[in-house]
Amino acid sequence: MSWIQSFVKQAGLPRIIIGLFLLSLFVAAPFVGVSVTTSINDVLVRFGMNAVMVLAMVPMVQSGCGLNFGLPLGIIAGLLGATLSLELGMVGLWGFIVALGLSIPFSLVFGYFYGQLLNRVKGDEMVIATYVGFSSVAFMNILWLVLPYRNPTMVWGFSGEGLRTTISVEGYWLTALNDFLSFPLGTHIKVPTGMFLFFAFMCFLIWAFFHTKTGTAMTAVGSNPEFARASGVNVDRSRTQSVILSTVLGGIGILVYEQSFGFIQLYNGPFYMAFPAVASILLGGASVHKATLFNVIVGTILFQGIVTMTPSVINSMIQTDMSEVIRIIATNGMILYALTRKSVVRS
Amino acid sequence: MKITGEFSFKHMLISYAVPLMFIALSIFTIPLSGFSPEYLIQEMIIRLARNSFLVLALLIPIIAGMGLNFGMVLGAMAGQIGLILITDWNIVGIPGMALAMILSIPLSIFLGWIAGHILNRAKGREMVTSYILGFFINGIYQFIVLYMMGKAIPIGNPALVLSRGYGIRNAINLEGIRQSLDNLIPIYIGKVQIPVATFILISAFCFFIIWFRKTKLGQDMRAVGQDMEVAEAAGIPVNKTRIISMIISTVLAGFGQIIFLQNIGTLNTYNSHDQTGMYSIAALLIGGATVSHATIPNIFLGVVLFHLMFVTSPMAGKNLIGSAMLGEYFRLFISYGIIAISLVLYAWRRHKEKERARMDLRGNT
Amino acid sequence: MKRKRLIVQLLLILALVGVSVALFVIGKGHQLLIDNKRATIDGKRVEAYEWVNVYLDGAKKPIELEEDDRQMGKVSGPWHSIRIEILENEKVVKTYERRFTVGLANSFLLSIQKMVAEKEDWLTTR
Amino acid sequence: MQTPNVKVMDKNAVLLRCEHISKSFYDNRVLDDINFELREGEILGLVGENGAGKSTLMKILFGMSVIAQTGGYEGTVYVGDKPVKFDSPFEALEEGIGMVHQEFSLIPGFTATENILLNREVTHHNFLVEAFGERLSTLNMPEMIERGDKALNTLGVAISPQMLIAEMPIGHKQFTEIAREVDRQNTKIIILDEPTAVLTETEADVLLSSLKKLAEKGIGIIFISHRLQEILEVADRIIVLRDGNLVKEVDAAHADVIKIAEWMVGRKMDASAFADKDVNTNPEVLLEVKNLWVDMPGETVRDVSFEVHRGEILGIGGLAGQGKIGIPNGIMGLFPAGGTVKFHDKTVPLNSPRKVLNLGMAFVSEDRRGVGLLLEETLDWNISFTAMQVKEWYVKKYLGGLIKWRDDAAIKRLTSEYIKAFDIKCLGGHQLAQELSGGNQQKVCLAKAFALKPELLFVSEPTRGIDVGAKKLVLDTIRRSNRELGMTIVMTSSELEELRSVCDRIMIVDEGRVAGILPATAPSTEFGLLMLGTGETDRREGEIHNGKVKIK
Repeated sequence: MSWIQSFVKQAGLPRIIIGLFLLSLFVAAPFVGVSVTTSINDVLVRFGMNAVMVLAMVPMVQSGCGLNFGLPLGIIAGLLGATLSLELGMVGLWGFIVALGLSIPFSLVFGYFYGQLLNRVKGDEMVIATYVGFSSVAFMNILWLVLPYRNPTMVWGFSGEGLRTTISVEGYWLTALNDFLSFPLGTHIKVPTGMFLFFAFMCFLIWAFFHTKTGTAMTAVGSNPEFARASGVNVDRSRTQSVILSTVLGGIGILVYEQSFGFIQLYNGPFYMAFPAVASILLGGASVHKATLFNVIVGTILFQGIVTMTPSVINSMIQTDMSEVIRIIATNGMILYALTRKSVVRS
Repeated sequence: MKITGEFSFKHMLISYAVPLMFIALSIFTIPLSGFSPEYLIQEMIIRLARNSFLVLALLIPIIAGMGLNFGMVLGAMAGQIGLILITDWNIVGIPGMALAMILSIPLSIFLGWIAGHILNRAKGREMVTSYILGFFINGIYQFIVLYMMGKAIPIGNPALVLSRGYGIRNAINLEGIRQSLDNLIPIYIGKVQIPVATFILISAFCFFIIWFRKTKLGQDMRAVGQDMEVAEAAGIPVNKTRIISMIISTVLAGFGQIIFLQNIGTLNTYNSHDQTGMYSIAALLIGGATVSHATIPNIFLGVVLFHLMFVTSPMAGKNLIGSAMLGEYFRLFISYGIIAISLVLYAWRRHKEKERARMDLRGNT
Repeated sequence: MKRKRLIVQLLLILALVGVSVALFVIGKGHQLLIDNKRATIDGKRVEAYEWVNVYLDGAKKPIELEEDDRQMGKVSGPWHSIRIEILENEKVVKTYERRFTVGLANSFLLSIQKMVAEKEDWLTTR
Repeated sequence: MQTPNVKVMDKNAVLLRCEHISKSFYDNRVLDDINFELREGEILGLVGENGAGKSTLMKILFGMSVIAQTGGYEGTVYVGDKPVKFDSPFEALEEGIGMVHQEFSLIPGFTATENILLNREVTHHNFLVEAFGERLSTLNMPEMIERGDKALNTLGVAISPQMLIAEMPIGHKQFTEIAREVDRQNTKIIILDEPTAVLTETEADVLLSSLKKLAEKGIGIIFISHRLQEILEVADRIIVLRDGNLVKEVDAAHADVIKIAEWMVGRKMDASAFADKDVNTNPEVLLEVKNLWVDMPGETVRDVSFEVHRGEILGIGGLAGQGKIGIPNGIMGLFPAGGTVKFHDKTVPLNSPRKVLNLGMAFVSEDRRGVGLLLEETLDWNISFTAMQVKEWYVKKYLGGLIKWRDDAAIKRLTSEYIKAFDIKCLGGHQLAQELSGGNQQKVCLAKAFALKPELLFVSEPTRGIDVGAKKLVLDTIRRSNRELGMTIVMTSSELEELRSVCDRIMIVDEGRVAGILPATAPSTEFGLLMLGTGETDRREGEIHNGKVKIK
């Protein structure tokens, strides 16, 4: 019995319950006419699409800046990279890499200022991050309209000015990552190997970073800023580094998402993108001030599994599309749970 | 602590910086928009009547130290459920509105009670929690309205129900109560119509708040808002007081949403409440309020300044750059931006003040 | 003291429920479908009038009915008054006025012919 | 509206009686068989060193929850003739016991009146009360102001009842706090914990005279203060606590400052615990501190100058809150500080922990859990972290130093070395710091500092909150590293005897200033007098006075 207990303690009861629920959905799926293989394919693809954005939570949580509700800032950097790459007419994997390369300088700049801001509002990071994210999205709305993009696939046809709300990346770098080394598994599953490899590479980078002196300092800052300060660590700088890192990852994350999704969503697209990512990592067992790669992977699988499977099973059962409502309740319920959990918060 | 004349003038300037900024902005956009003064005055009066009550609902949680109640959408949803029901029953006019308000009360109390409990578990991060709570309850609201109504909850009026047989339609025509309160006592000054009855109701609730602040409960809330520990030590039931403040705020927000929608005349079942919280909070902040301090004048000043910007900026954008969308995005940016800036300034100022308080104790060198 | 408060609270809730019921009744909206159509009264045929103006609840603007016409009027609450003017050659030949109450149904059918004849079934739920 | 009955003082009416009060925190007996009485109209002075048990006694009398949480107490408290046992402060208030704490319990945005009557407001009834309860009654401000005014007048101070707390000088806040207890209808006993600590001399005088006024009205007062002169001036009787025992109860008329100080400090082992007391006589100055001020909340250092000699252990002693802890914290850059500090004749940059650490100094903080440890991380991390960050030890460099990889194997070796050397009871270096006992956590903190191989080590309250066995081991380690490794150590402690047993010289800090430096062999009464601020001091006159009477 004791191994069960230790397993429950290790994995956490909420995760086990949700995992079992997800499993039961897969079991139930064939009986209501939902194809299991297709569902697995969906979950795999969605996992790959979202995982990097969830990973973007880790540095800020680790350094004590809380959940990165300001993810839209990173996403904007990613969007700038994506649109610039299209403007330059780059195609294929190179197009994607150019988009990455172009997004990173923006992420660095945004992240730096965002970090400076958060250092001045310690303790209130989350609500401020939310609104910084929102206002930056709103500000970018103006810029998308006036920036001098010329590529006709991107700008409004009739005026020739201002970017469209959704821009297809087809013909540029649609599924550039997904198709890399991709192989079919049965008839309905196509494993997006490239995307997984890329995610694994990102995980490796983060893992490696937290094994360096700087990364160690960052964890210590999140764990106990006073200790870190007394040990000669520049707490503010360490926090800023974490914010920059999170922002860069957010930018990369949206690019991975877009190349698989097929569209660049501008304007109000990034508004609520932080919430599923936040919910995912919390579902994976992270708290407001501690997160691991394990949390990222488990959380993303569980969250994407739930939001993919629950609607399709329920829809087939009662012939109604409830996906949106389930997504809203699952996402925000999870965040709410984490925020109200009685945690040992140091004053 | 000495306050010199110069310091207090600077202090004044700082504390009114936001309203002054918006006055300056309006001076710039009003002529650009090309609207006639008459039109603007009429528009401001309509919007004052329409929005003030919602903003009013934000006051009490601020007094109780719970910050800006992003969870006021809870009340808005309760109000909308009341409106859906009276529309279904075909209760019209003032009685219909009053009935919708009464119907919203138990719902609001229940939601406010939940919100209070949840926020008591998240002390110190009330704002982000109430914000997420708003989203969460929105999910449940959608579940009820989109899936339960017409099935578990009988809806008789086929005009309300989606063609599939259950779930409420996207837009509900509130012609039964449309502007029934605004037009109850019609007065015109020149060509400007004044919704006297609405203003009477709003001022009644202003007096209610003024009175409320002078009650024992109001005093307790002020104490809790300033220092929970001291209040607890003095025997004030802190958690209960905070829950009550959330309940009152939610109920008032429900009323506010009903007043708002009777003026609009159409209920967007799934969107009307979405922006309620944000616009109300932005208006209050523009009126010079902060996370911890808000007064009744802040409300009216804020509503006028916010909506001046709101009304004029699309036209100003169009006349300036030739794109109405630009102005629209601009006002969205302003709404979010003002909240972000206010929150940042508040947090920052609090840090500075803590530092300054320590300064007095420093040794002399 | 506690008991007294409980009683007061109970009374208040009752009062609120009472008010709600009252609001429900006086705010209930009704459709009145007004007919100016041929009718059979006591076995006799009564023809439709050439033109009828109907004033509901003291309205200033009439609802106008041609021959064999049906129009809708909206009222709210239980107590109403109706005044009609029967016109021939654009001249009022007859006016008729009465008060009436309606139930809680959504829609009623009102026959002018039967009303003028003071028949029981001039107003029926639909 | 209450007015304490102005009647002929009945000296026999006992308000409060404590019989055989004993209290242990776990195995630590902090109060042992305390007996005393408080009579109507009497002012009882309560004195004792830190840790003598004063605050525990007051917590018992006021029903603080911490007492019940740690297993309650033995003996009986009587209010009048009635035995009482309070589960919460509210029950104590009910019985007429009021307490004025050291920290203000006031709402800054409220006026004096509103604070005095907090949760006891005078109200008007209105019809809504019938439905929604008392809390909807409206406040009767005029009457409240009248009552607040009256309470303040009882104290004999001129404070406007409508003044905001935030705008008051500290003294006024203290009076407001006392007025709150005075206003309470049934207050019979007021306990004041160091009420004059924050007051200026004149304010303290006013306070003392208002206490006398209150006593005249029949209220019993227990007055705790470190300022013996005040106690002598105001108290009728004085009781002295030492190490949890009531060592002396005496009429104020029969006491003087010297006697009280002797009673307080006692004649505890005058000989040093270390037999090999080979006092360090190296006159070489390693650290020179001049006019140091430190802004550390609760431990403000105002103006401190001293020298640390190479190879010595310098003790810093003094009562809690007088600033001794602020000194190492300030030098190490953890709190804003100013002044000149020279290490090896090099000026030490203040307010930058990194630079100070780089110079070869290290610090074991008194706030073990707050500053000293990463509670949620492993011992490996805790011990190696500072050395890794400051010295770049236990780091492998790749790509010409671009990548500084954490060398987990080296860290492991380091940790096991210290676990062995300090006998840290744990499952190994991978265990989390929060799972260790207090004593072992303290050893981890020491190991962390030692891992830096510092030339000068500051150790702050190394034995606070740890058991006797661990205490000895920690002190031995400090002593050994000093004598054997030649590490210069500055050790701060509230326990004088501990300092005397370990140190070469001891500096006593009082009110943020140096009261004096004596060799550890000096008699303990001399230290006692320095601590109480009654010894000969080199303090400059004319600066911030706080009302302490000096004996020349």
